[in-house]
Amino acid sequence: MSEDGEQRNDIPEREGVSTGRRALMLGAVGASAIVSIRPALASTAVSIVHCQIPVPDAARASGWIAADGSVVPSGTAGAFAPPRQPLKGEAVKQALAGGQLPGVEYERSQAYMKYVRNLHSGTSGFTCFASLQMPRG
Amino acid sequence: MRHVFSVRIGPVGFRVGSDWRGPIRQLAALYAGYPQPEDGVPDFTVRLFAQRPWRRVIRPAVMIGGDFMIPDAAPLPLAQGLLAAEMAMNLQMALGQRRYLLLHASAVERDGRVLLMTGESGSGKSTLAALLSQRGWRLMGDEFALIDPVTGLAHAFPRLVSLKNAAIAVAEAAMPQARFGPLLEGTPKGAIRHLVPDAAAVAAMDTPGKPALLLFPRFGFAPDIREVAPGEVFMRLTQASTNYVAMGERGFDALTRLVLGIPAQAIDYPDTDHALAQVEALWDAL
Amino acid sequence: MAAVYRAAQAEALRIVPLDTFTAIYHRASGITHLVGPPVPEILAALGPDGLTLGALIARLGETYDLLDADEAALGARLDELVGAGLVRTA
Amino acid sequence: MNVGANGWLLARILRSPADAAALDAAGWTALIAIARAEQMIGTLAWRLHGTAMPPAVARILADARALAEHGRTLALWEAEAARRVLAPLGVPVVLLKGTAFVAAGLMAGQGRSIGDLDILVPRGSLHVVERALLANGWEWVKPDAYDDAYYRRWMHELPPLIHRDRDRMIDVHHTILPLTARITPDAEGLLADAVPLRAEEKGALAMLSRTDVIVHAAAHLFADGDLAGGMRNLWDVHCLIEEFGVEGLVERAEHHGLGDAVGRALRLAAALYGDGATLSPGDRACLRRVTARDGWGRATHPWTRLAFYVRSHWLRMPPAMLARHLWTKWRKQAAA
Repeated sequence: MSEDGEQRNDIPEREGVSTGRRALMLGAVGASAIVSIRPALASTAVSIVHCQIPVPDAARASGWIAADGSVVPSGTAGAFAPPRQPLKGEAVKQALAGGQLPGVEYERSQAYMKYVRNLHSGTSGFTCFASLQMPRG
Repeated sequence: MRHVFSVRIGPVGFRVGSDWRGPIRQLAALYAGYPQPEDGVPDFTVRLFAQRPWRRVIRPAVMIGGDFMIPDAAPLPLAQGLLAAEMAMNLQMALGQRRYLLLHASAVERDGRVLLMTGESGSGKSTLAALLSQRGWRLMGDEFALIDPVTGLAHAFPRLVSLKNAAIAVAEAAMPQARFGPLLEGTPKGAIRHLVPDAAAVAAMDTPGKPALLLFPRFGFAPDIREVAPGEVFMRLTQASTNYVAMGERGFDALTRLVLGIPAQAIDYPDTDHALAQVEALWDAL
Repeated sequence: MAAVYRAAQAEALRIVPLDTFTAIYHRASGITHLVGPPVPEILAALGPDGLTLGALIARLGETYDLLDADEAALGARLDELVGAGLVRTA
Repeated sequence: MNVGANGWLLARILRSPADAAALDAAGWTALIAIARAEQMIGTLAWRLHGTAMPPAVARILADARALAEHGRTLALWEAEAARRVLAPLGVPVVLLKGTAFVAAGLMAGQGRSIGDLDILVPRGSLHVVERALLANGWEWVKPDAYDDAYYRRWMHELPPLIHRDRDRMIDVHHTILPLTARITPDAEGLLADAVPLRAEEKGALAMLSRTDVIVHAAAHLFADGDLAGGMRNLWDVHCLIEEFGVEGLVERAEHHGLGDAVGRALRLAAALYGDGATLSPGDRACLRRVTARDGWGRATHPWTRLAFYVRSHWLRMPPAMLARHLWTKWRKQAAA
């Protein structure tokens, strides 16, 4: 232990807290102390070109969209036929902000939006979706 | 490709090929005073093409391609071909630029020192940069600021300034003598009109400047100015950079140096007059 | 046997304090982490030799006044660090 | 220079970097566009490092080297992240393709772009590997019943997984060709002959033996793929042969039932990057497909590409299954 430290040990305990030793909180179990930076590429790149989200993606082309957003065989009861055109990025952005997709009824809009929210990286439309929900700047 | 246009904007050379003559003619007119890519070799290739051969003529729609592409890009009608070209060039920068740390920010310079303004679309950073260029500042760019990781200097990238919706009339009124591109109505972001940077901006585009102040403008709020702490600035700039992660340790160096080197303020403003006064006051107080 | 935690080699990390936050560039992964206290303190205390959770609390207590010397809380921080790749268990 | 602006231009410069001195501005521009389209700009940049070129080109290639270096860091870290999760299982883990090349410091890895992490594990360990990955931040990319069942029953790998924080995919293979292909390589032999990368380390990763790694590159190119990315894969083959030679290669290829694929890979690699070879009409068709690029980086020869696409499906599946596969896909489309 350094000379400095020994001196400090001579100071009465109560005052020692206030004279130099820094206080440190370990934090709550559920809290988080690390943010790992992810590429913002998607957000800015897609704000530059207008993007669209095919529903469903080409790999599952022409499946239907169930109320929970999953892709199910066409004709499944209670599921919705996919939109004829890919969803426009701007329309999805408004729906994400609490609105509804234009030109479709409420339940259908909800199902499509659940599909969009479930998109994973590597699925077509994901880059577009990622860009819409990430605040920038 | 059938029609070709080449240009250098700041340190970056582009080659644009197109299936149609229209967008190329517009680019050539608007970028008339700009130089050619250095050594005749562009940094990036851009392609404007028809998805199917017949879409060249029947309901022509412009697909965007080039060295770097994203899978979800939507085509634009041929009438918006100029916009498609601008987007495609920006996309090459966003995805392919590796020499400079790219900040999604506008930049203006005075006395060799640079003011950076970053914010979401609609924050007014383009409009403010354009208006400041009328008041003794040099326009360096309205979309991307290029930070050199070796020197820490900001390089100019004075592409056409993209004015949207209400900002179009503001800029037209403030700069009656400026040159503008065609008014593009009904784009996915509303009306867009491009402003040609003035001759001074183009003449000085190879001169970098030292970053001096960073602002986060926000339009449509009661006037307010508050300091932004370095930790928050760092986080926000990583999200305002398309290539921060890809730049690796050079990006980390460039960004920490910038964040610790210059003050940062968030400014809220109800109209551009307020904003200009806030900017001048903060600048004078440096 | 209690798990031993080891920090990444010091030369593999670039650590730049910003304010209460610290930016860390991890050369091995190419990933930047923005961290708050007590993460930089934990990394400095661990070192590459490795400590058990109990030994780490004791070491931190030598330098700092731990206001909540709670093993569960420290365990949660270490789990986060392991997930980020900045600390490994052995 | 007597080469049009297509894949042959890139091949010629990689084979003989000194030839780049003869390029004019248009030639350099085409070369860079083609190299980017083939995802070989980093390879080109390292190959031309130190030779004379215009300053604008030197800057572009310096950027490409920096990018490749960063890509190398990410690829190695992804392998290390998987190792940390899989080492406690005691399962042998063999790195495949680009990650293996950079981990072993091979010439084929220099400047190479690397996408997913590909690993080979024993078929009997697939389940524990899958469970460990899912418990440590990896998630399924596509939650789709048909494709999932298809993968599990017929493919040589798990359906792709992606790490939720790092956005990187991992492909877990248990052999190097789909189970549906008419050729069945000796997967146990691949694992048995694998070479540890850092032998001193407990739970170290391994790579395929020097012959198996070439056999895999060839299998990947012809038996599995439609020759997409062929210029890069053949550059891999060329570099691996330069470094490892061909001793025992033919015997090993025959052992796996991949003698034809390896023979063709060697001829094509020699034609593109080496001293040339005697080519069959089939070889020429492959080369036409592989070099189909123009000076704008665009894909050319669409019919040749389509023919190879159909062929790739044909090779992967017995005819009856191909019909069933296409029928299922078709029904999904028709129903809409």
